Amino acid sequence: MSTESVELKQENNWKRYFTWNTDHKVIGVQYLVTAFAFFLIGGALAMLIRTELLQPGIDFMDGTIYNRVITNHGSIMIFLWIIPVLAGFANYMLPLMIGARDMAFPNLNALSFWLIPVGGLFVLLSFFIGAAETGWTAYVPLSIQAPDGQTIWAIGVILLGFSSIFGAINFVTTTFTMRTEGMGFLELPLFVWSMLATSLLILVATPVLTAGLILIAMDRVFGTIFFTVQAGGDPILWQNVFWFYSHPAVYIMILPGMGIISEVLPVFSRKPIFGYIAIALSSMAISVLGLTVWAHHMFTSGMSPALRVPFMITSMIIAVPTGIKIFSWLGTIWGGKLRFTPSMLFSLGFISMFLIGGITGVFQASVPFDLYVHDTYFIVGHLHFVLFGGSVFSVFSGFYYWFPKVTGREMNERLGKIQFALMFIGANLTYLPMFASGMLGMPRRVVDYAPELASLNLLTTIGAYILGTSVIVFFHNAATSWLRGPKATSNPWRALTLEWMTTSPPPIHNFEELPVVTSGPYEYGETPGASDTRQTLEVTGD
Amino acid sequence: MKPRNIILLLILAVILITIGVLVATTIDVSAILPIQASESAIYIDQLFRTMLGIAVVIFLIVEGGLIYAVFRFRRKRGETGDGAPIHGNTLLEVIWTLIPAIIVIVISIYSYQILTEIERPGVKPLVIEVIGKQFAWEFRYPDEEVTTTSLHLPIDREINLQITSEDVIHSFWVPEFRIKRDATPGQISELILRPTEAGTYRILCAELCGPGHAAMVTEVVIESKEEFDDWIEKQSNLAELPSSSPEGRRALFITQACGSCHTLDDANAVGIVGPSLNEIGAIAETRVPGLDAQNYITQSILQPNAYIVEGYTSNLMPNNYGERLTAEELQALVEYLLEQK
Amino acid sequence: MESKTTDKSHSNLIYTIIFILLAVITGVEVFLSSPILQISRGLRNTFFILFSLGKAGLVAAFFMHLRSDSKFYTYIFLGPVIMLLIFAYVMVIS
Amino acid sequence: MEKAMETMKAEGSHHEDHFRAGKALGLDHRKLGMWLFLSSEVMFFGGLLSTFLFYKVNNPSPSEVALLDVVLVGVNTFILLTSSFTVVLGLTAIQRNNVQGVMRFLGITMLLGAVFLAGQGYEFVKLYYEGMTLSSSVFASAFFTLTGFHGLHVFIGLIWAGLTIFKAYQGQYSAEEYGGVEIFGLYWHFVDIVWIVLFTLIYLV
Repeated sequence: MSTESVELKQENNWKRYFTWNTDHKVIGVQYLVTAFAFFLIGGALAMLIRTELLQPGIDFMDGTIYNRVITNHGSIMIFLWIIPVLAGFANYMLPLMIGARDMAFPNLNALSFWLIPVGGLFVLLSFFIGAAETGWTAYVPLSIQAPDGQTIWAIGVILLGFSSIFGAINFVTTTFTMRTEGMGFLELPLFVWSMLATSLLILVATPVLTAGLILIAMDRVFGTIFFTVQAGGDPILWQNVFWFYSHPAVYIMILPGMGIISEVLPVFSRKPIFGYIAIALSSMAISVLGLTVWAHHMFTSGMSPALRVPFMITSMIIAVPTGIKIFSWLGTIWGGKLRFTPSMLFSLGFISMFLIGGITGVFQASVPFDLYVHDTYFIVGHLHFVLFGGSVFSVFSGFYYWFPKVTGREMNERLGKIQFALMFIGANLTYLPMFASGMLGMPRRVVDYAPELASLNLLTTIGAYILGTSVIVFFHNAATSWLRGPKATSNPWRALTLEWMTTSPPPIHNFEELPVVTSGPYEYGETPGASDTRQTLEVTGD
Repeated sequence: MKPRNIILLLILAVILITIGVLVATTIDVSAILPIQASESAIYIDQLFRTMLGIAVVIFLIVEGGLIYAVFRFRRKRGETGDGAPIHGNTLLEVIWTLIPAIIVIVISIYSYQILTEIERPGVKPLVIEVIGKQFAWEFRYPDEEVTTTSLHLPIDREINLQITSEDVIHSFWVPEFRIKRDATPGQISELILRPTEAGTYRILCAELCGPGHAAMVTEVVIESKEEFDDWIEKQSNLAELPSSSPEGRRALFITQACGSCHTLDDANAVGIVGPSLNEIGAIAETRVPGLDAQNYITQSILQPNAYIVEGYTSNLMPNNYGERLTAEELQALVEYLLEQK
Repeated sequence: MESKTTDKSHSNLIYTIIFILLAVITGVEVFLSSPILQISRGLRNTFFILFSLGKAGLVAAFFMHLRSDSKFYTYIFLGPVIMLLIFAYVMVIS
Repeated sequence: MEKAMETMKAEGSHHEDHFRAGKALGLDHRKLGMWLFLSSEVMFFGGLLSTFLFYKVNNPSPSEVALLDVVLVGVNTFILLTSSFTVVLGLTAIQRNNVQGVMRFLGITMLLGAVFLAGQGYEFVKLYYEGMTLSSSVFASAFFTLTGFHGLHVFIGLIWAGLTIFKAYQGQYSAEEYGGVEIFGLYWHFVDIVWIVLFTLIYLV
């Protein structure tokens, strides 16, 4: 008990969050806080974009500034918000969920985190030094003729790539070698499965982007001529390299989210997950298939026509494992005893919005229709339904779900529900009109658009402002709850996964003694109140 | 399952399928679609409606199920028990794996058919070269040796666009044709289409190509064979006109492609990258104190960045007209612009 | 480390044999590449590819102990190699 | 990257056994981590290699291919293979608790690696004076980038070998604890494998 209190004293020392700390829980918090900071920046940029597009005509940003803004909005939201924030959850929760005392390589873990502020700094610097202004896709030759900021941006993204590669190595190794007694692969929580799938994807895809960015940097700095068309350089080459990473990146950003949903739904439905193996395997299927679809971003480029059909088919097939997940989630809540905490609401919101993103994804996989909507606002709508309605909703779901465990305090549910309502309405109002404006002739990344699209864009901008408001509500809620929210018990949701089988927040080495797993992670309803009996069962088991 | 439930299920299925069929066939979705100006548009809209029909059914099933569950299975006050310990149902899981699989395979096959339809090479097509450059489109009719800044197409004729770029990647897109194709430097990509609806439509650039991306807009005019022939006739004559005559000076303005970035009614130019040149003759001297109209226009042509009109971006206009134009051509061009009052 | 249990499978004798093999193959490759020989390009290239795969395989299997270690390492290593083949193929033909 | 690997090697020893209860699948976490890292390295070189092949096929530059000196590079290849051989000799040495042996053999490895780099440097300079430069053709760009980054990996390997020798000198390795040597070996052999492939695809095919 005395050791406990000592550890708690260390727990409360906030300074360690600014040091090279190897405790995965500290690193997890560092990840989360940093990512949310970048979320604010990226969001602010989004507000700028929508304000410029509020009405036709060039209002307060000229083409150059606008391109810088969208480039940084994209880069920040992808490389510095969604990917790190999900890695943050994994850092904090994965060892707890498998009953480990830390990650396999604590120092490497710290390195992966500290690469993020550094890389982020580079990306932000690119804003001020001659700026990257080619969109986050950095298509050549545009990105070769762009100002110096492009090089700095590339260096930043390379560093962030290393961060996620090292993180992935850590997650896989930890999951393979550090599971507690009785934690077989079929007892793994689905979030861990999804992190496994994600990590394998990162390991295979990210290095290719690194290589590609090195080519661009070499061209810009050392005078190589990979992308000098006159000398026989080929712009399509970059598109292949870029999308080989950047399409899987979408699954890197959504799979952990799906994992979070699969944790939250059973807990608040008081029902076992429906089709555990199907969900686990579909994650794996998505990550394997996800590596074979990249060229569907190049249907309108001059790529060899014969290649488009196989890539269309693989892209379409991705819909099958995705569908399995969605239906399994429906099966999970079906006949349950649903409790609508903010976390649960965001999970349900995830399903309903991700569905739209998924369906429109199938639309675009079809080559002829893609010839129509490619690089239009239809795509912008689709990708925001997936990445905002999907990933970001899952992040908030996970945040409300795990906040008590991480901080030892409860969040304000009422504010949470207000945030959800605002965010759900705002997101749909923002992104639904985009499908129409795209089909009616609004290309992507334009600072100005045809007058007849004014009303649709007005709707979108209003929705964006509502979204902005909801984010403010969230930060208020998080801050106040963290400072003076009511103390949380060790297992406020009566969940069965191992992270709840220890104190909130957990002690330095996570468990007084390592739990022994005797049953699956979602055994709700087995025996009345199984959730209550299990905890004791766990700890005494050792 | 109870027979009653089976019947309910069947009724539900019938309703959903009817909705789907209606969406795919009769319900009017033109609100979110531009008019169909080419054959490809007709095919792609068919495909879209079919997919939309299927999508609506799936959407209704999932969202409907979600909403039903939310209301039907909400936890009662003070209830602490768990739901039924159901871990899965092999039959169900097989069903919801197979049905989507079949659907996407069908869509793939259908898409493939549509693709071959819209990309079937035409017989003796009219070949036009399309060149994208920051930030304008240029069109060359090789047979007639005509170069223009707006695309004119004869209706109901096989067209074969040879698309390429001078600098960075652009993308040639006419929403009314549905299809688009990237203009990639160093390679020529082919776009096959068959205009079916006379009219004037916008040509947009769909690939981010720099600060002027949004303004890289020009028009495509679809007209009857006769109108088209007259137009091409007129264009090919322009080149011969002497720059002493007013027509010759206008011709110079057109052949130098000034119109791809500037609006000028007299030369029916519609460019919006740079400031409009209507009445330039009148306002020229008001622009820079100490520069009279003549010198201002000359400077604006030779050193475009010396003075940027309010609301426009610098470094968009090529600054090499000094080399491109002969002295008398420059002279004639300035004269022509001075006439625009 | 579990590799201790399988020490016999990597004794210096085996290492030496493998090394000599590698050296010999490399020599043969250099010899084949000399233009004096009148071998058709295609045939020669197939030989080269096979040789290099063989060499890489030998190093991985014996020097890196994939032969004696858990098959898991082999899978982890081969997965990306397969992806790489697909990627390179698509890239070159597109 | 090299630093990361260092930290990875460092870890294991710091953890008491109860830290990793349930050594599932009988995998050693350091070796697993290293293999995962190598698998992503495969894709890194894969990106550069595909670029090279793409240009080799689509923009061949026969005049520059003719400049490449197969014999010189063949010798260099042999040197790198030998350095791999000495690494495994070093491993068996430490497995037999022979600290002097592992230091000696890794020393030879460093030496050979350095010779390889020198050879590559010589090749680059020679090509440069024969007019094959970073910007003389896309083929040349790809060639120098690909071989250059392999050279960088060899260089990192040299530093790592040095650190491993130093650790051995400090007596951190023994017949029971030789993970560090084995992990370094994996990296070095991988760099060797990459070169085997590059040698074939760049110089022979």
